[in-house]
Amino acid sequence: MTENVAEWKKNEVSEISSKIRESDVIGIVDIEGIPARQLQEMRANLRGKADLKVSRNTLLRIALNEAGVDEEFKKYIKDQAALLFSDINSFELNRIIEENKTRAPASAGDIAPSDIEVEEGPTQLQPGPVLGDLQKAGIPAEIDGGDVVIKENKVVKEEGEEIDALLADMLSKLGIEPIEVGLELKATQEDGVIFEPEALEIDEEEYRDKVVRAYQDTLKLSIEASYPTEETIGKLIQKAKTDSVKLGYEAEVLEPDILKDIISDAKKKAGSLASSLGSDFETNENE
Amino acid sequence: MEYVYAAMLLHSAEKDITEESVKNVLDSAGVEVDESRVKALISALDGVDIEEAIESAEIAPTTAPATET
Amino acid sequence: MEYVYAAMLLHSAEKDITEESVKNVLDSAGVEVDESRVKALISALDGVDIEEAIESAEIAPTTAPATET
Amino acid sequence: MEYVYAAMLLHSAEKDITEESVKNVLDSAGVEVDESRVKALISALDGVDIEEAIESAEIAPTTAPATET
Amino acid sequence: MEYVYAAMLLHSAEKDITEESVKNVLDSAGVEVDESRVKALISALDGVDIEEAIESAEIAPTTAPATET
Amino acid sequence: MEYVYAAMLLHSAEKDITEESVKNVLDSAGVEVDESRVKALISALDGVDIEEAIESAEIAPTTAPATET
Amino acid sequence: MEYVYAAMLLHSAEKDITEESVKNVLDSAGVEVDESRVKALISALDGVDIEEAIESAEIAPTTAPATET
Repeated sequence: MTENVAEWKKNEVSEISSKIRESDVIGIVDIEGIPARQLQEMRANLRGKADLKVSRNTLLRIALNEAGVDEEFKKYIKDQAALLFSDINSFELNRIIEENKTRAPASAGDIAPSDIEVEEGPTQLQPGPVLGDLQKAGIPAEIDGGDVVIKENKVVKEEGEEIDALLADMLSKLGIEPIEVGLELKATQEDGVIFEPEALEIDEEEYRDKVVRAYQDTLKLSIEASYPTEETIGKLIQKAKTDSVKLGYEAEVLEPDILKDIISDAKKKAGSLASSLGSDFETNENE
Repeated sequence: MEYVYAAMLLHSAEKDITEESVKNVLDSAGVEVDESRVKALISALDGVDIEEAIESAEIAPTTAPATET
Repeated sequence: MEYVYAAMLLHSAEKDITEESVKNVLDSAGVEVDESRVKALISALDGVDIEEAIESAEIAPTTAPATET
Repeated sequence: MEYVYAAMLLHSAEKDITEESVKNVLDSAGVEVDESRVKALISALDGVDIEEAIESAEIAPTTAPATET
Repeated sequence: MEYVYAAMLLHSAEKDITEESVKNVLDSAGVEVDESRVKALISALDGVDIEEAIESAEIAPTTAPATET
Repeated sequence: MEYVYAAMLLHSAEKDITEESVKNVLDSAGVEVDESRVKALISALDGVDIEEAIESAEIAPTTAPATET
Repeated sequence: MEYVYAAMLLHSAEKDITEESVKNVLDSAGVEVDESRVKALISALDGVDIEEAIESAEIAPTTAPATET
């Protein structure tokens, strides 16, 4: 370090490194390509949950160093990086970042972040030269009853392909916003552990299933061990009753509760025998 | 089920269902009658409306659900 | 149904179902027996597997409510 | 049902189900025991594998559902 | 299940279900009674309407038609 | 159900389920532990193969009638 | 599943499910706690309504009356 190092840089580094020390969770995000206005919005959306700090990559690295963060973590600083400071755990932080992503129209040269599909159906567009442009852009459009309609679902750009100017224009005319705009989380650091975003994706459905399974298995154990709880006493009673009725029925124990079923069953059996004997016996008795 | 069928026969013939009559019917069929089961039957029938039980068979009939397959 | 009940009684007691035995059972129940119906019953039963007839009743028949699935 | 419950209690406690034991259990519960019902129970249970009887799903369901709604 | 059956027996005989009565019944069946399980049972039964619990069973799974009365 | 949950936790962590361990777990969760319920649990689980109990489909149906309340 | 069981225990005991409380419970069970799994659990449960999940379980899936035999 020379004496030429600007004072503001020193201040910036010490400000960042003290924020690093104060925060439970540090995130590194890529903000490349995010327009200033939208970055402002994101900052606002994160307020109370995380602070976003944009600075030069070199300064961020120095600050991480000074704060004593694991060397490993610094490698996630590249392109246009920014730091997130938060006290929310990495999983939730990741979720909040995902939830705050917005869609934007494509511009010429954008890369499709996922397959771009047009859907069959009417459009708001007036018939005219636009029809030819749509077709030229590979969109299956036609005139139907004075409206421009899309004939069928079609993937017009696959994930990873570049979007040309014409298609970008047509997509925006159709109101399709294929571009995802938002902070791109590169990694978080929490309690000395580094998480990459893939590790932070949580399948809530899966947890819900686990909750259900835990509940059911616990009920089963409680019933099977006949250990009564508030939740299972009713079921144990039912099981006792049901099994007793079954036994009574099977063994033809002539008790009122069971006899009813036995009679009903006897009637059914006799009835089905009667019906297999022909109409004579089906219509039966009393004459 | 023979005890129950004896009772149902008597019921359907509109005869009284008594220990005596049930025993007679079973006897005539060559069944070795277990008196205690006859008694139990009669005593259980005391709390059962045969007509109702029969009807429940006709209404909700067989079903035997799940079992299929 | 008393003729059918008589048959079921005999069947469930594992006795032979003959004109004779059916008549006996009905008699003992105080039923005025119609010989031609007894004959008709026996002849109708000829070739019927009672067990099967009963079981087919239990599985499929009537409503077979929505219980499944 | 108390007679059947007594039997089930003994069964699930892995005790022998006899006239004696059923009577004992009912007595201790303060039930005025009807000997013929006890006899009938024992005789009905004779030769029945309780575990199997309970499991044989075929039976119970038969009647049940319909009530559903 | 013997603890539950003891309770069911008492219920069906219209007797009070208490630690005392449950223990008595189990004792009489020759069961070596675990006091804590009796307590747990009684405490779980607290506030439970057995009749209602039984009926809810009758609607759904196995048993017999809700004919009760 | 917290007592049973404690047992399931220990089971799924492959730890022994003892009065001690169950109490510890409940304690740590801030539950005011009722010793007799712990004892009852341990005694109820005695001889129960948890894996098997969970798998035994037999139970599941019983659970059905959410009617409870 | 021990992490889920820890959460369920806390839920059933009406305690807050936090990183702290889950860790405590697991610790007390002798489980070597993986902090990131605790964090994942807490964050996932943030979006899961346990009560609702349980109720939906009781009505539908549990049943599995496929017991057939």
